Amino acid sequence: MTAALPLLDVRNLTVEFATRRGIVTAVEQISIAVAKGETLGIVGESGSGKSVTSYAVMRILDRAGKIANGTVSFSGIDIRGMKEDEVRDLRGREMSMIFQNPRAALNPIRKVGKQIEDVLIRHVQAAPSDAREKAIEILRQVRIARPEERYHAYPFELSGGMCQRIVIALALACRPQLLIADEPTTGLDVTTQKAVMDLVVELTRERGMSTILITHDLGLAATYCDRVVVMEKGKVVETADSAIIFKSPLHPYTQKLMRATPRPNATLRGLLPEGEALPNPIPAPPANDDAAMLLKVENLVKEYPRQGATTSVFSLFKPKAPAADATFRAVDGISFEVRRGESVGLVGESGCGKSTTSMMVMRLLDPTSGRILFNGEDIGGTKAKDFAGLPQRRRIQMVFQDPTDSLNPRFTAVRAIADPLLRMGGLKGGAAIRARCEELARRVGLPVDLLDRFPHQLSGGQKARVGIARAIALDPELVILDEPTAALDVSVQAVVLNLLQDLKVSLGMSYLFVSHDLYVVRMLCDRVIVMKSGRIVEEGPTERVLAAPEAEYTRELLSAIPHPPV
Amino acid sequence: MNRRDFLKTTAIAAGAAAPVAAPFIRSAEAQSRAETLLVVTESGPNNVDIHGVGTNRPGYEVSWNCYDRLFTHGKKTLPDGTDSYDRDKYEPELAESWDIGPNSATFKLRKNAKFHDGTPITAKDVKWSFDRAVSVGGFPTFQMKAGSLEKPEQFVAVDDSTFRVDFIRKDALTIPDLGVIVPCVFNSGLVKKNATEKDPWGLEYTKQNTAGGGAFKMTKWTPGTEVVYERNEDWKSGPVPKLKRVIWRMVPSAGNRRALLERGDCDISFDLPNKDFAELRAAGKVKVAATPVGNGIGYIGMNVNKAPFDNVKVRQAVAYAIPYQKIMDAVLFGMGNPLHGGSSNMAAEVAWPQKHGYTTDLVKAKQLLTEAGYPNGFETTLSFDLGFAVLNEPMCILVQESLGQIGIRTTINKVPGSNWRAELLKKEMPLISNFFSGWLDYPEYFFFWCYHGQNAVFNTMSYQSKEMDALIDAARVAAAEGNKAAYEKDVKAFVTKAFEEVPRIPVFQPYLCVAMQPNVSGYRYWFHRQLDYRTLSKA
Amino acid sequence: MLRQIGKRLATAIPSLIGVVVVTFLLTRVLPGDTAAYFAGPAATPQAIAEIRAKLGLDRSLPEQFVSYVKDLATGNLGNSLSTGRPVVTEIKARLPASAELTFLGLFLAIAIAVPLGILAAVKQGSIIDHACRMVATAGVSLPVFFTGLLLVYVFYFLLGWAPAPLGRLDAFSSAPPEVTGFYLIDSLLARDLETFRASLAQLAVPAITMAVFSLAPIARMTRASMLAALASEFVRTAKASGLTPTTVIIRYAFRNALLPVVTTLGMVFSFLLGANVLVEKVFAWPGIGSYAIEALIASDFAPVQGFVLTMAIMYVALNLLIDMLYGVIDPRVRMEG
Amino acid sequence: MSVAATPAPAQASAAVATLKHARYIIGENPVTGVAFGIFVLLALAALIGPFIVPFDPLASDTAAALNSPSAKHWFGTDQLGRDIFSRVVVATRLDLGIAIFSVALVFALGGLSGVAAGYFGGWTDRVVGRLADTIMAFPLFVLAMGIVAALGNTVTNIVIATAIINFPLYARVARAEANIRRDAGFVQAARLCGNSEMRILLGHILPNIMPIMMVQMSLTMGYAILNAAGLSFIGLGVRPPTPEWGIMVAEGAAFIVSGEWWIAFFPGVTLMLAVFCFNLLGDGLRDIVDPQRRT
Repeated sequence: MTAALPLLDVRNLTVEFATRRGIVTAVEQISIAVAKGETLGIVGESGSGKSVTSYAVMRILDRAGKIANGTVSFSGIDIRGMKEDEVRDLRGREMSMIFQNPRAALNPIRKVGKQIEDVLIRHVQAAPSDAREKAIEILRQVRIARPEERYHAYPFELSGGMCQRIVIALALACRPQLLIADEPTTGLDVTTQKAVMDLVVELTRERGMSTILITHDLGLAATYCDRVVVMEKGKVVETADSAIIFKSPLHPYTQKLMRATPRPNATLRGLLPEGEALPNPIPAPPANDDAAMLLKVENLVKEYPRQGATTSVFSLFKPKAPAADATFRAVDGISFEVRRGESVGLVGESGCGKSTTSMMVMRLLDPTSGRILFNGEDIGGTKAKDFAGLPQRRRIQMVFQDPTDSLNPRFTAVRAIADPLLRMGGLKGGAAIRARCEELARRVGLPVDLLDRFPHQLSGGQKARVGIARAIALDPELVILDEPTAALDVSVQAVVLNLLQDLKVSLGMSYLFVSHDLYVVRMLCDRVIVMKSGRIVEEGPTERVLAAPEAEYTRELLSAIPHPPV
Repeated sequence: MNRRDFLKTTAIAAGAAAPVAAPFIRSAEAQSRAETLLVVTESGPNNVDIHGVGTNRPGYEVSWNCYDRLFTHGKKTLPDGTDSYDRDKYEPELAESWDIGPNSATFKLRKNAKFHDGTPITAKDVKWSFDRAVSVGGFPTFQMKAGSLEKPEQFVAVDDSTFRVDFIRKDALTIPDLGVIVPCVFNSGLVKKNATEKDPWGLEYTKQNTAGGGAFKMTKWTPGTEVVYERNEDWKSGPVPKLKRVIWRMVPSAGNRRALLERGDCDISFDLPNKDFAELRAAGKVKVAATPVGNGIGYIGMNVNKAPFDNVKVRQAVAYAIPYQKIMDAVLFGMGNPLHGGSSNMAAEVAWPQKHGYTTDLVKAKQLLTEAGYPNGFETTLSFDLGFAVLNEPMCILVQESLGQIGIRTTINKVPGSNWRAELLKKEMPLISNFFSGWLDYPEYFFFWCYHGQNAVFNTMSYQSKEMDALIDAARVAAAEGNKAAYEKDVKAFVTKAFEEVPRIPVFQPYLCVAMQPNVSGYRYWFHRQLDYRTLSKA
Repeated sequence: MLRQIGKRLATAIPSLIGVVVVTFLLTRVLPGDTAAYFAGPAATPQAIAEIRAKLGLDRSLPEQFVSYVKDLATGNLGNSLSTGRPVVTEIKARLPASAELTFLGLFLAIAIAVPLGILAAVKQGSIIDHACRMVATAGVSLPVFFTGLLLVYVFYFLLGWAPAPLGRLDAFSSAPPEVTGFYLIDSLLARDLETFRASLAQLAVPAITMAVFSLAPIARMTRASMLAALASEFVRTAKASGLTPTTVIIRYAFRNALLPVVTTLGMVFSFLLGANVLVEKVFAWPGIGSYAIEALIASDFAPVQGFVLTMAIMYVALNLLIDMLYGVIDPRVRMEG
Repeated sequence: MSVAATPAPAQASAAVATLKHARYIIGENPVTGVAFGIFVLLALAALIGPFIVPFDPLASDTAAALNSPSAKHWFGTDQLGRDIFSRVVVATRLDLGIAIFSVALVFALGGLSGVAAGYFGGWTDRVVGRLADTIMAFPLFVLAMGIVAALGNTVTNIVIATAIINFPLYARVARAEANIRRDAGFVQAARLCGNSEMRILLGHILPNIMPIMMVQMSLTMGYAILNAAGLSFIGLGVRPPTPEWGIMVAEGAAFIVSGEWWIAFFPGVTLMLAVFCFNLLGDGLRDIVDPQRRT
């Protein structure tokens, strides 16, 4: 791009980790250059080595990792050959880094202002006497309102977005030349994500800094980067200007990744790599009462006590009801319905009450008030802990957000799938259950020979399949999908979404699909419900809501989602 | 690295310790050190009044040294060169002289004797003290009774310096009983001042304070830790003690007490394990005095009211199964006189304790057991006082092992010291290992409490025999009447009977051992088995 | 803050009630017959019955309990039967000795174990790490009385470095004028360096014995929580900001690792109070532990009850202190209150 | 019951994998390897010790009393001439027995009630919490002393006392671990599968906190032995002549100053090795039983 000396020049970098199974090469012979003032995106799925690369550049690999080969030069200085205390001088002053999960990235028991001061004083950007003043100034620069007050705040008192601003402030305090942002917005809501990214771009532009944006999100890279490096399994597979790479990706992996990323007008089948399209499933015979109401929720409310309000010393002796003002409503009187064979999307940002709603419908949580009618029967009246004994239990099942967390670490895959069959399946004998488990495994595309593995021996996609097999084991009528792909890489997500869609068609189930991603919802759902602060702000057929959102909030959500050029 | 840190810390601590490890080099203290005796023992007093409820042995020591009695005992030198009190020789203490008649004894008190607070000691105080001893109940009253001292009317304060004891019956033990710890003289004015309606004898006060006129004053007492005495400079009832101060520290660990002795950090100690005494004596670095305890035996007792020990053959079988020599070697380390291996069970002399005719003979034991109808033995429990575990435990293990060889299977039951007395009183333990000694060194005294059918607590076997009772009573009468021939015949007869019927098997007569630094002299053995500081001195 | 303390104290009340009841019952189940013990060697059954009545032991358990609680309410812990003194007086006189020993032991343990734990965590997996683990574990592997006797044997008997194990001061020194009851502090207040050194010398070996016993749990917890803290993202951020290792380890990692360590201290303290009993016996220490053992063996209820109650109160107080320390260390805890 | 769904070969392969993993852990961490070696020795001594010792551990021989270690008596003899080596070996069974039974008991009492407290919360939690607090407020060793003194000094009562004083530790750990997992995904999933609360507690939560409980158990096994030794020191240990390490150390301690070091030394070293080994195994064990750290 430019003949001038790149700010950062990584050549033939190889990073190895000493693990229990011997040496593992995390990054192999990669070369990356970042020019002054440039924003470079490093894109890849988990395990591609993108974060390791950045740690190697900063020389903050953990004990087990080491740079086995290659050079890293920063402004022409060889970082690999530097002494530890010399690199330490560079870190924070010349190049700095921001991480995902901003709250965890801050010392939880130190005032944020002090944390900024630590860096300023360390790099002699401020003397102890004027450090405070400078710290407040920096807080102001990252758009933190009332910086004098926030100086004294602890991370737990601030929102996620606010914490990320503090992390940015830390990183930029000493005006470094290079900023490495490692998944800076993962875990943040889309609207917050946009605000944070815009801030980063503005601050770096105005200071003429170079930026490396490490992300799994092609949309984010496309929106904010000048150039993009695509990594797969520790290797760089393609490097190109972002305008070019999204238009005409050359490498098959880049193409696959591009296809798998949900876009405003993608189809489910379109997410899959070319040539891997699945045959369409045979639809289940339509039930007699085809359009009958399956689930009807009326005026559902869930109240929680505010934190710290009820811990009475003598609660052992006289448990008392929390006062009215000591509660807040996570779900504030919502009503909706799901028809037989229908998929309904439940969309909103974190804390909007969508998960609470799903848990109540799932009968894992007792509502404060309201009715949940399933097949016309009110199932909301039965206590959650007693619901396991009711016949309706097998009719409503769920696929969880985190496939790892939702599998008992001490159960093999087959044992996990067999669990509902053993409890409620009415099947007798190990052989019959085994046979049914194998059938289910084939149905969800899980190789039968993996059935005897423990969760930690399975990949994320495989675990997701086990979770799905377990959910459909009893032929439920309603399956709640709670962000079933949020923890998965995009290419895996594409496959799983297709699988879910096929299962729905062939088994004739209804889905209540909980998600934060409107584009994903669009592909899978007939109708969509948008929630905010425990209430429904908009509801309607998916196409209509996405094409012509009525609520201001829906519009905001839609516009905040970054996506690669269509 | 961390190890080095640790050692460094230790070294610093030890370095800090070094200058004070030998505090006596400080010259200012050298003088007082020479006149101060540092005593260490396992436990200390729980009550400094011998009349109190449940006063323990260390408490006797305080009473002995801080209170005066009418008279004391003279000294004799034992064959091994150690000094001992002389049972038969009385010497003046508070009384300058006395006159013993057929119906009473009259004592002339010193005129210049004063209590610690300066009040003169009068016959009224003596009377009040003796009245108290026979009235408060419990141990002191019992002890007085043993010498036929039973009623306050027996004690008469004739004038300020004349005191008379009237006899209610002829009893050879009356005068000896006036020389034990119990009939000590209290400052009646001081105690009465501190008495209450509920506590007319002022026991609560004297429990923690001494109110006497003895050779030493107790100046400090921290229970379980320390007792400090100062010499009573005005003591008139004997030569002023050489020691100015006595510090008595409690060191519960026997190993540490021995270490203190060996390193010269304490002057005297007397309750070490026998093994330590034997070794200390052999090493010669410290002096060890070992004196057989008069009228005392370590024994195995059997409950004659309970099968199978109600069968005399079973008892004899047990007596033949005791591993006497092993006990002498491995438990007593020679610090005791064996009581087995006499020529026969016929009493050989007019003395107690003496040797019986049993030896370790398992064949005979087995045979007796078979004759008794227990060819396959039986199961029982062997109990001992945990407070004396050093001696009891190895002894019981040896007994258990040996009994096992003739088919008597025993379970060892350790009874905490606090429960021992209560357990004895219940008289339900089938088989015990125990020790008893009488202050008054007369055979009939021992037998009266231990074999007599009145079944006192010390008759731990519940042994009852009319013949035995008759013999003991006859011996007491003979002694009082001075009928020597009858007395000797009776004593021999009851000893023989005790050996034949063997409700308790005498195993050994223990030594009272005291270890002291070579510069400590003047140690004297006393029947109460505690220290008398008055005769001790440091060079 | 005051309200928080009050609240915390209130939560301790049920435990204290539990302690009182359990101790009461336990002491009554003890097999010893107190009356027989105090009746002396030659008592008759009537004499024992008299004493039993005098001690109130002939009344029913509930009656005894009620009168015990009544006494407690007036701050009267009863009188020790064996020494005749009020238990309160005894405990007041002896508590400083035990407290001085226990706190010095705990302090030593912290001073050694915390750096060890940090070192082991920083050098995780190295020889140093293993060595720290071995040393700390070895300390806790010996019965505490045995460690004590061994140390006495080596440092007093063989080497002569330590003074004779004769309690808080050697027989010929006199205690400093009492202010706090802690000889170390009192002697300094009295500017009596000689006594200070003497009492420190007496304290050294027993305190080391206690410390050795409590190294392992503290070191283990420090290491574990330091490892967690060092692996945390904020430490990575701090490193990426170029902060020096000292700042990262102490100000970032260790400050955060302190919380679980402080929690462990509460538990270690409870263990030390127990171990204290044995150590006092070994070193002829005039504390309340040895007092309690003697009382327990003599079936002397009042001191045992008083001792346990005192210990329970100390434990509650220490935990309160720890809770307050929590607030100082962690602002999140402070805010919840 | 549920195992029926899993065919045998899978179990076997899992077992092989566990063994392999154990070998790996030991290979990587020599300290754990050493601890494991000691444990095997101790277990062996406990199993076959009484059959292989050269002397009857109870037989006295006063002619050979207080002999220092020799070819005949490897660890010397005690006051009554009993062979210390034989006594130490034979005592292994009793000491490990005390350790294992007290740990099993406290696991049953504290572990289960802690899991229930953490999982159910509410009054179960409050009752268990109060109970743990109350026990914790006692000076623990004194409580053990009191229990043994009150109930009598039998092995059973020592086991019970040790279990009771460890109750709070187990209850707290189990409570905390169960509490973290009460709303975990797999627990929710188990509810959906129709598992009753009890089954979730015992079948899903308990197995998952076992690794942490195992660590705790290993640590407290050592503590149980120390506790028994402490009780022996004040005369509340097991009855003579039964050989037990703690009582041998306690009795032998009196002989140190007089130079018969071996009487306390060998039982002491064995006791120390045992406690040491349990402590170190605790750390190693966590790595072996925790499948999440296996890959």
